[in-house]
Amino acid sequence: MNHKKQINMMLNGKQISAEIEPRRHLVDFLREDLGLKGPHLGCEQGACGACTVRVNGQIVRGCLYLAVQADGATVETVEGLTEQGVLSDLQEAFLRHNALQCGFCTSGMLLAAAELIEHQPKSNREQVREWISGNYCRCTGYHSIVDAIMEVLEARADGRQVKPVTTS
Amino acid sequence: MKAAAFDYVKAKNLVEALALLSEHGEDARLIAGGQTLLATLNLRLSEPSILIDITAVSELKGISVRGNMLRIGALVTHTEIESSDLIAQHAPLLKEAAPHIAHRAIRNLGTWGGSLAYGDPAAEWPACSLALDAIMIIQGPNGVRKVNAKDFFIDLYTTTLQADEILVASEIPLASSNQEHSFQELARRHGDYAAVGLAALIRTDKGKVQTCRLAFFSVAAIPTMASKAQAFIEGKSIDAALIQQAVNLAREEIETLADITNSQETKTHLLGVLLERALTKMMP
Amino acid sequence: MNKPTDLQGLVLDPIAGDQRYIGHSEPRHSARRLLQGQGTYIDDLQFPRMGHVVYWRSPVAHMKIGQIHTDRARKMPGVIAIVDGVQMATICKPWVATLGHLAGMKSAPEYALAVGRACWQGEPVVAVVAETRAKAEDALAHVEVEWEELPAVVSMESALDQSTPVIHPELGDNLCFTRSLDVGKVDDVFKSADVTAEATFGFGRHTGVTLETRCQIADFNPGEKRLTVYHSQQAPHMMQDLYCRQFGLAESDVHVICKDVGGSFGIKVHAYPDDFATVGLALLLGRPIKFVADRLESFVSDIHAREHRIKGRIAANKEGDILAFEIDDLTAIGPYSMFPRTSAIEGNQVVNLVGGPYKHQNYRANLKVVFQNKTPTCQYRGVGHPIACAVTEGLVDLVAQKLKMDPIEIRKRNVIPDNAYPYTGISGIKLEVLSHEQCLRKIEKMMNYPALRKEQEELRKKGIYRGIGIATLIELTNPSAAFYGVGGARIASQDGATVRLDPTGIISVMIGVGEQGQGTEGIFAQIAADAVGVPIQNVRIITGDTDVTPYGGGTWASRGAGVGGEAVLRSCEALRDNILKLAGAILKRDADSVVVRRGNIVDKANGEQLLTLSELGRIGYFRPDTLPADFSVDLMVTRHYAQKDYPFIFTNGVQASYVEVDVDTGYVKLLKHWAVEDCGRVLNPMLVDEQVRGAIVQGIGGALFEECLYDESGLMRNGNMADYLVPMAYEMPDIEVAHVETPTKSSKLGAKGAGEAGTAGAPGAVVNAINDALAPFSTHVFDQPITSEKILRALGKVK
Amino acid sequence: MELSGEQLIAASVNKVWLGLNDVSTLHASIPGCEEIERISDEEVRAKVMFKIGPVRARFTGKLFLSDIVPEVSCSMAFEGTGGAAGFAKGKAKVELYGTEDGTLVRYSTEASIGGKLGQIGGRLINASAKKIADDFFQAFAKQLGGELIVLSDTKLEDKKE
Repeated sequence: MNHKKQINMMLNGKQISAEIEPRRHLVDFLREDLGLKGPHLGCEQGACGACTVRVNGQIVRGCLYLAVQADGATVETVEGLTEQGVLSDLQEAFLRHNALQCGFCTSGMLLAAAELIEHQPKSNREQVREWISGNYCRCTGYHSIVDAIMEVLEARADGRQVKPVTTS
Repeated sequence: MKAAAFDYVKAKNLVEALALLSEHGEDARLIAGGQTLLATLNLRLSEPSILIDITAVSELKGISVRGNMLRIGALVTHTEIESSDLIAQHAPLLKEAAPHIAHRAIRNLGTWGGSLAYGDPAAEWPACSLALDAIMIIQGPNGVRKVNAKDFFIDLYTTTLQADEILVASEIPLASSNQEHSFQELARRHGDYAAVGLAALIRTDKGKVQTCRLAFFSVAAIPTMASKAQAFIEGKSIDAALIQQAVNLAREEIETLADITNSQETKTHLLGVLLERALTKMMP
Repeated sequence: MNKPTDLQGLVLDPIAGDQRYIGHSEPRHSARRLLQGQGTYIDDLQFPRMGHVVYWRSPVAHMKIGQIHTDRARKMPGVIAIVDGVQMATICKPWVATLGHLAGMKSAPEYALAVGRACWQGEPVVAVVAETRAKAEDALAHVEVEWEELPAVVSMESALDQSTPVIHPELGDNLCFTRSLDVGKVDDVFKSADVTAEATFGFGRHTGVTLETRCQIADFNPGEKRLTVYHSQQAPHMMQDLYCRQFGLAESDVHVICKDVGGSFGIKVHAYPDDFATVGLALLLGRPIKFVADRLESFVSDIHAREHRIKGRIAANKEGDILAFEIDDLTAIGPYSMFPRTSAIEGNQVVNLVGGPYKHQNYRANLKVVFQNKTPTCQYRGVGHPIACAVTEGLVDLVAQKLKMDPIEIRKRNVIPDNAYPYTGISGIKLEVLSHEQCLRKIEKMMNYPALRKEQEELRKKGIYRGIGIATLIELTNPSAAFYGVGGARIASQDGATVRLDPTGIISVMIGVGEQGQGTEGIFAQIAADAVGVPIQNVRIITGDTDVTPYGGGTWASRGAGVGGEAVLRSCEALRDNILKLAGAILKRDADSVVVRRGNIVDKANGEQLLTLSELGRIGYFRPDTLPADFSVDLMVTRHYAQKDYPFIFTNGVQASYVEVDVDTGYVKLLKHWAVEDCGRVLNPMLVDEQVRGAIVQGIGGALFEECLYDESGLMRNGNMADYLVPMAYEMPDIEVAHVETPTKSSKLGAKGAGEAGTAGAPGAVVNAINDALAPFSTHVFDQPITSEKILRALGKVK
Repeated sequence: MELSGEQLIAASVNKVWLGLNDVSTLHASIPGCEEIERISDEEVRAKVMFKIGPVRARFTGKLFLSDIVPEVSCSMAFEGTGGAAGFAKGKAKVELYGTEDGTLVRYSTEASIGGKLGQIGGRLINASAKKIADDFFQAFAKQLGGELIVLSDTKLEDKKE
């Protein structure tokens, strides 16, 4: 049964078009068809958050969103957002605080954290914990992730840039 | 886990959506937020032949005030409810409940209408719609009909919504100044389906309770009102003794169902605790 | 809170001439690629002609396999092959997982794909290979297996009853392994003791839930007859050896590569039936085959762990001296012992470790390990430690309560004193050097214990019930061959490092211990940079490739830093010596008169810079003609290290948990958690801290949230990511970590390992805290995971 | 999972018994029943579309009747497979009692849901089973021209080993 559909989307700043099966969810499309391996699949039932990507400026579960639904949408992944703006601050802070271990959850965690920083810039540790609860991390104890996000929140509150990590 | 193959069509407006629904009948499934449907499809627990995407149907969108009613379109997302000033002003119960629904990424897509139409007994919106006396606006091939929330949920995952109908919106009486609410939820992890939950609302007049709505969720096959407890409270002023009697009534009248980690008895106990807390909070 | 760990208290003498990295919180620079979504996990790899396999798994706990109908499935688009157990058995030998030193242990032959019958829900039966995962799943829906359900052994309590069917009749009964230990005069002591206490401790079956599921790509090249397996695994050489043996291949023809691993925790250190099946398919089809378990498969096919029921008792005198422990441990492991480490180790560890921190002289333990028709269990992070610790510390608190003694006081009084080492524990374990007393003093300060007790007291008057739980622990690390080797398992306890000076002065380190996120790449770079004398950015670490790295054991039993790190240190020191010899030859001066500092050869006496390593590399590699005729340039050296002084090295620590119990709902709020950890030399405090925290959260998972729930017919009821509760950020507390450093003398590095102690201590601390909170109601809960319902039952609020 | 309950149907014992043994009545009563045929006095086969919430699974099932005491009681064993979705199996005892208002049908069922449905559906399987039983008796009563007289609540308990 072939129901392939033509879709166009703005992906990480570039207009792309493709023909895909409606059953292909967004992350399979990104990973298998476009080779963007940043978003990961941890459960495909919307529980773990490893597949988090940004659609039309909002984080979504990439496994619970069809690629056909993204027709005409703006889609951003860690690859596109990396080393600029909020994400680069978060990346430096995550590295400084060792807020990742195996890294499988990291791209999703970063995108979730970025949305928090944009929507709740005054969050405290508890609010940070609440916000990132949609993203499982099985390696860290979450503590260092909260530390890293707090560093970015506080730096931004003081209008500071998070300073890049260098070797000692 | 990959979904079985299906076709996909995006409806431009309500008329088209209804037409598509009639055309494809049982083989079709509507997709709005898709946060329940797509998980089910990925798991191959459902294999529809076509999905009808209604996210472009403008008639289902938006939050607005019409006369003395607050209108919430079926496509309004949990995030929109969480951040809407109109909701905060006219249905503060919903603003308080929204953060309990799953997690941000899911709230960004999941919809008011989707949650009501599924009628998951553990979900927040069905219970809230009961507590708020919401009216469901339903459109089918033969036009529009309105159903009160209390008549909308009829059995496990079953509402009065017919296969060829679409839930368009809900209308909720604007919050009044003599109104108090309380939202209580117990979940083992934040964002999980509730172990037990309660959406409560009272309107008082001169210290006496005029109307009382106690809508429990995740206690039975459908969101359940403690009607005996409500009737008992109405016309009285809330005090410790009344609370205790109301708790006993609610525990008696609600036939709880066990879930995977909570026995019937535990649920019965917990619903009483939540009721006690809600009434204490709303006590003038 | 949000600043990197301070380094206070880390005061060991340097081990390198110009030590700048070891002992410091150097960030893991190699993690940048992960932060940018540029890691290389198995599912990220795509190869030409790659087939995707999905498995038809037994839907029931125990079944006889009837006819398998695949005609319709074979006709589905994109299907490449469908293989059953009989066909697979023609190329892959079955295995029996036992260890020689576990006397009397038995298990039955297990096949890559079930033959004749399947013994647990989730056992792979039929393999379906197609061009894409989706097409393979499409075809899977059309595979029809006729099956006849067989009676299932579900409850471990009745597994040994006469009336219970025997899962493997050839074994005679459902007993896999049993062990008894009886030291001192246990019965007399319990008869005469001033106080005794006893309890039954339950431990829920749980599992690892690595965020990246188990996965591999097996590729057999018919041209060169060579098998390459890309595997998300902890022990590449072990898998190479197993593939050779089960498929009759030459070691030289099997290449195992483990790149980025998305979490392992012990889940990925075992050899699973579907590992062999996937390799078998590659051999049969002569093309790359990718297997990526989906989450539902993971829950029923990844190993589970910790299904134990322990009756324990403790005796003490009225002064508060602990006199004796006694335990009776019953544990169930599924229908087969897991290959190749076996499933008897966990229970065996419990016997070894109960009472471990204390100096009592009487101990009796009985262990029964039984078979049942559930997913096999095996070594998962902490292996027996969280069980032994929760039992020991629960009993200590019970007796302290009876004696009205403070939990910290009774521990101070009974732990093996810091000056008593070396010491042989009552179960026979050899303890080189531990620091219980120091750790207890430190945590008391850290948590401001007296103030906390005061706060608890005052809140109780207001009807707020908070509890403080303490758990001392020991953890075995850096195992010698005594763990597996002596039992006949071909699992290396040694590891080797090959280190090379490249012409431009870069140091390349090749080592068998892989990176699973714990930061081995980072600490190995720190060690190499300090030991050779170069900036850390000039060090490159290469791991997880059996064609490239020295033969080694890999990542398990908290051995990466202690064993792998020592190998890196020794090889780097040897390379440094060769570098100095070459420098001497180039500079025509005595090699002892120069040293390597930050990438340069400098004069030992005055620090004058004499030669850069890149210049040395240029001459060494391209102008040996300028060197003395008999001079041999050796800029690549290998050194191996095996810990031989003790069966294991032991670490110790103490954890404390502060909780609030809502006595109306039974819900528990974790307010704060503290850990003082002595893992010997701390190579990187920041990495150790988060290792400890992550391990603590996994321990808390088992204590409060995680459990594989089964129905009476042996079917898992919550085998999905929504209903199996992995700890999430909101419920987890902030966790403060501090260190005491007592290096092991068995290595120059002195690192003991830190991967599992967090998991070992957390459940004991949390359960004790909950019971401390419930103390005013004189009730206890010892059945993990502790749910609100269990607490309400203990409080008599529900039956 | 155990499910037991009683239903009072406003129809004679004889009518109820015949209904329970008449495949066309069953066809019309079993929720989502698409096909049903009687293979022998003891065996019935059916195709049923299991529909609950977002889940849709087509089960092919067999029903074996035993200990048949006409107009009094019978035992049944059933097993159905829903392909990739999973399977359901169990046994039930049905007893009929004549009362002045009609026939009291008492049933006790032991069932287990396996495969994916069991792995995922845990949260609501009890409620689903109850719904199916209720729907059946509602429809069944209608088929017999009587209605269902609401009675003592259906008891559900979850036996965890």
